Amino acid sequence: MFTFTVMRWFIRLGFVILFLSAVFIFLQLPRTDWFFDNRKSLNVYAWANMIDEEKLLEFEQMAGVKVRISYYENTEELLLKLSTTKGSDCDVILTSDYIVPELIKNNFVKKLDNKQRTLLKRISAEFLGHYYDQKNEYSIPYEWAIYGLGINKKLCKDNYPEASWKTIFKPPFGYGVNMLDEARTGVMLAGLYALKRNPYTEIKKILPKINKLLQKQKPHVKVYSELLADYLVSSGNCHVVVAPSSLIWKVMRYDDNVDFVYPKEGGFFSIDSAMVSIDTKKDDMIFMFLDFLYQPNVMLHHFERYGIFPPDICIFKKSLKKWDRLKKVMPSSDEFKNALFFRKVVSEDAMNKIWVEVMS
Amino acid sequence: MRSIELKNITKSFGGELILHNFSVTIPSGIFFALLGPSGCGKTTILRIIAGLEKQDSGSIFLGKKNITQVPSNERTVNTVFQNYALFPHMNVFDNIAYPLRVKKVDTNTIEQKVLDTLKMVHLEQHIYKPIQFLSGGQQQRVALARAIISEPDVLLLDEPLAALDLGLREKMLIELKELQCKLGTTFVYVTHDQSEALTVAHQMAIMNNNGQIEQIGEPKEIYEFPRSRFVAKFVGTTNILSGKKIGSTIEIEKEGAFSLSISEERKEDGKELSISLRPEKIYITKDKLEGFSNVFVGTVISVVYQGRSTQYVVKLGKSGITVNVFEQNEEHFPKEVIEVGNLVNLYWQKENVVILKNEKI
Amino acid sequence: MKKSDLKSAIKKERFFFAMVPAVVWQGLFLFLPLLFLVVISFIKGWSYTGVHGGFTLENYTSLLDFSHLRVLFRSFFLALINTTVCLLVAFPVSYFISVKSRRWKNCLLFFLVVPFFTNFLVLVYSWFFILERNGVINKFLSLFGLGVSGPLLYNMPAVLLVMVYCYLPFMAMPIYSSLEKIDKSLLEASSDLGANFRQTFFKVVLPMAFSGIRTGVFLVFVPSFGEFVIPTLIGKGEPFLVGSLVSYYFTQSLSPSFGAAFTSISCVFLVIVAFLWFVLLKLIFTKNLRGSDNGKN
Amino acid sequence: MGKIKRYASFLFLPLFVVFTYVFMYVPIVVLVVYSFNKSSLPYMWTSFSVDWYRTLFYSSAILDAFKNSMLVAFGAVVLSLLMSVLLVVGLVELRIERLLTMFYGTLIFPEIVLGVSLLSIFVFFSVPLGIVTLIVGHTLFGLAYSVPIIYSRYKEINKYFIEASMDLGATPTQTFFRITLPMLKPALFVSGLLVFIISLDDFLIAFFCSSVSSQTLSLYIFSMLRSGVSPVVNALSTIMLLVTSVVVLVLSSINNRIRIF
Repeated sequence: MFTFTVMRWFIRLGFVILFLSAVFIFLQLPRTDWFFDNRKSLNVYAWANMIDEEKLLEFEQMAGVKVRISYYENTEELLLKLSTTKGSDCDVILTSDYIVPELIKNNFVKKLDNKQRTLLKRISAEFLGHYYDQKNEYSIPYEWAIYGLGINKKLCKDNYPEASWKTIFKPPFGYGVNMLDEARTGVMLAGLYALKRNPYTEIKKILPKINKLLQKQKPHVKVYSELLADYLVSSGNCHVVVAPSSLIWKVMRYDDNVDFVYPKEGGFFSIDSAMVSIDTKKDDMIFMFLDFLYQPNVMLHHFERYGIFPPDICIFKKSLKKWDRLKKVMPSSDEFKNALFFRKVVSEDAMNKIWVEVMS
Repeated sequence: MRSIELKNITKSFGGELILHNFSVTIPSGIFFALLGPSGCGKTTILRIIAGLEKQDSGSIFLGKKNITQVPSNERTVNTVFQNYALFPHMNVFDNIAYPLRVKKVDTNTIEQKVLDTLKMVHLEQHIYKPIQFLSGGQQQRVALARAIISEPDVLLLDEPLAALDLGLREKMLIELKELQCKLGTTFVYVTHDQSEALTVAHQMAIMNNNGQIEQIGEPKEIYEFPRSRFVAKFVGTTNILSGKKIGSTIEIEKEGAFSLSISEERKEDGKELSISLRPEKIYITKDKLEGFSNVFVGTVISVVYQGRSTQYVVKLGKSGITVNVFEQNEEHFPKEVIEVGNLVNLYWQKENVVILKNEKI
Repeated sequence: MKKSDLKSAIKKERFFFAMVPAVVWQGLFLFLPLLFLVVISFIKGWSYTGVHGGFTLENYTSLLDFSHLRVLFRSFFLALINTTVCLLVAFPVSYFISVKSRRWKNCLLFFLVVPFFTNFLVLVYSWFFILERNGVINKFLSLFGLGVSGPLLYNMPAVLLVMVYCYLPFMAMPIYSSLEKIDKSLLEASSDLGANFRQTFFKVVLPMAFSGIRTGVFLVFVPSFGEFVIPTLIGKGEPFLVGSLVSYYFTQSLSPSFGAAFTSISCVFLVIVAFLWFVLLKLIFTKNLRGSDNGKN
Repeated sequence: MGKIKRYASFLFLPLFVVFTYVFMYVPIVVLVVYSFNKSSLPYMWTSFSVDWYRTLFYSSAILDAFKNSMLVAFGAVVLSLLMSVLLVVGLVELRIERLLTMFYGTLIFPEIVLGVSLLSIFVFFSVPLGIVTLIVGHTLFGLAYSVPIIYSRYKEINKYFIEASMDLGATPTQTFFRITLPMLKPALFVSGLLVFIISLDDFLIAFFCSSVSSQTLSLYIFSMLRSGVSPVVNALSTIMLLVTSVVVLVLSSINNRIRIF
């Protein structure tokens, strides 16, 4: 009787273990090759609306390669998802500047090979050699913008706002503004406004002040959203918005009411770059793809279609003839020089604390 | 076609003893009826034979084979359930073919056999009908056909006609009996309706409320010679009278006014005895007649016309003992009209009196 | 001989085998993750990429400040208001469908069930066209020269409105099902207007609907407490609720141990609320019973 | 006066119901109408067109999202039905039906809590997020819905049918496949549909547990909504509404046999 019960429990345990291993295999399915046939395809991580599907189709037909683009919502999501797969299910990553150091640190990306580096020649000097990848060993700039102020002229005609971040923090009476909806950008912006100079080193000391500043700003903020800024300013929901120049340009093309200025304290640069995943073995295919993306006509197409500012000033300047108002978003060389980055200089926890206090 | 033998079956549900040392032998090839009041455990016996219920102790033999440990699906015993348990998601054909299909018989054979069986139960024209569209009687036939198609050694019928109306029930009874003759399978028929059992059975067993068999025998034997008060009362209607035996008479009650002669002479003088007297064995009249060994005088207290017969309840003298009497309505207009309040004579022969086993109730 | 023994032993366990997958699944993907969440809420600086500190209560203590509590209570009151409004709207509607609608019943029921099963985001999305600056309401108002300059979005009332809209079917369905079980002839017998109606309503309808109301309150309150989609899309950070904060900690700020601690606190809060609700119900229920007894006497 | 009051109370309930239904359906109707708008500016009606539906069918992102959603939904349906049937049979036959309560617990927690807890454990054990993890999450929800339905139906199946089948010579396995399973069919069908719809509806689990390569329709709509309003989403929403309506029609046609609502 005793042996029988022992056997019985062995059998039961065995089955549970069997099922557990089946579940384990099921969970690991995506790692196997047959689940995703990867050989003739490129997996790209990108923000939404970064690459036109028509152009993609063109490339696919030309190169005979299937390109699968995976869009992400924010860079943290990208980081999180990369860390679960260890970068194994993607080949090309198109992402923002401030996340690049982390991708490099965590070994999610590898250095560009020589062939890929030739593409850097097509990029204007303004976009190269920045803090996140000073020698551009890993990244090729793909898109840029500088944060400034979008203004609804019609709504602000009586009291045209100052070209300063003050407009956002202490707007003229009755003005509604938007505000960036991330801790990192919000805090940095407030830091610049508080110090009136490059805040990278001193920002940690003035965190309480930033906190107060953001709290005080809150009643004026109609919407915490960066993505909707173009819509908010053109529809008149907000008088003034903080937004990247490329986003405001999208509506400026159609809507004469919208204006754009760079604040005198300096704007914030944002550069999205292309990088190569650590695990990929499809370097040639990646080169083909990037080569295609950085062709002047493709860059021009993306600029005209989606308002993606190409990292080649020449292409940008050529369009000035076509659109007169493009001048407004075209930074001067000083403005290029003055532009800061939304770098991660404040610790995550401190930023969170401020942000949660402000938002709640 | 084999006999069944149950030996010392004990079964209890939730601490309540249903069957205790129950034993019975059912000879092969006969129509056997198990008759008993509801809740007496007769269905349990059937389910134990079918293997749907496991007995606590005891053994079962099918022919000479001990099937105590054989699971239900391997016993060559099929059941017709009280509620038929026809599979609602199958039509007539599929239902009937089910036992053959699960035995993986080839399709042609199945078709042939189903057709044959359907013919046997007169359902040829409903072969592909869904079960829901059949009447009660037709469903009954399907259940029957399904149970006999695999030619079981024993067919168990668990009150199969309970849900049918009277006319249909009688018709089905006759058909069942014919079917049994044709097939020669052992039928075990469980019912609480004594008339059904009397009609169809070659042999019947009467079970009492304690789950024990009171009497086993041919229907006529059981009806005419019930051994106990329980059997006498349960099978048919009867008058039970008790009294002290003195010689070849029994003195009913203390008054001594009524003594009744019996044919048996056992030496049980002075003992309290019960007798059973079937109402139809009594002749009721206002006249005085000769040639009967017993005659009682009483007052009619109720007359119930029942079509085939008329039931009289007669009170004997002052004692308060009442006697049921059935009289065949032989004529449209009987010569003698008996009404409530009339003084009547009751006559019967002493051979018709059955002395019951002594029991204290 | 031994092999067949094993075989029959395995065969005997087939029902155990049958239940294993679902039970293991539930344990592995419901209970284990929840437990895991509690565990990481006690670990200092736990993050996805694997920085592990030791045991700490810091995650909790640092969360017990004014701003977090404010979020918690704001969510609670929003969920409470939402639940109440849903109940007040859903009850008459389900009563009407189940008792009074007659031949329109199937039609009304169908149109009640469709939003119930419709993708939540589609429902939320549909409100953009109503509440936008150029949306239906503003256009309608501008016909009368009452144009509102801004959008009706991005504020607490809009969030609440959309929440009521989205959760209404979740309240109405269970109440309807419970009302369906009432013997209709009983209600038909009593006239609608007299005191008779009031009696049947309080003695028959309400007690019968009680289980439905309980389910409905549960189905509405719990998800609206943790609501994430509507404040994110309709409110854009206004009001800032539990769902937004949890999502912020887990996906944006990448400090899951704070998130885990906050989630645990919220769950405990929810449990306390549920307990209080249960006690309240019991109180009302017993009081009602006593009240009706008095009435009889 | 009394008469007016009577009319008022007589009319109040129907009017209230009409108002509620208007409230429920105005947004949906507007949404559907604008899906046929030619203009890409969402709030200006220009003229009728079905261009956006065409765009919808040519958009590879939407088709991918659709494919993913279907894959996940089917996976969740198959897994949760399979497991619930096995579970119900196992629990009932082993007479440990108490264990069923652990399956009612899923819905007690706000979905977001389950989402983040699944996310943390997946990431911790470096389970690649994607279709598979989505199926896992949705199956969890599927179990919470299908287990009670299948359980109550299984209890409803008269034990006689199973006994009859055994009595007629079928082995337990044969009985399961030929009797139990077919008789569970309506319950399976209903809970399958429910799980399917729930999987399609789900946003929060998808938000936390899917990877970039496995966007579902819900996620797609969400990401579109974050950056404004697009008529393509209107077209997509209209189609999803249509699908839902058809499913509800099917459900209500068998509602008499198995009460779902």
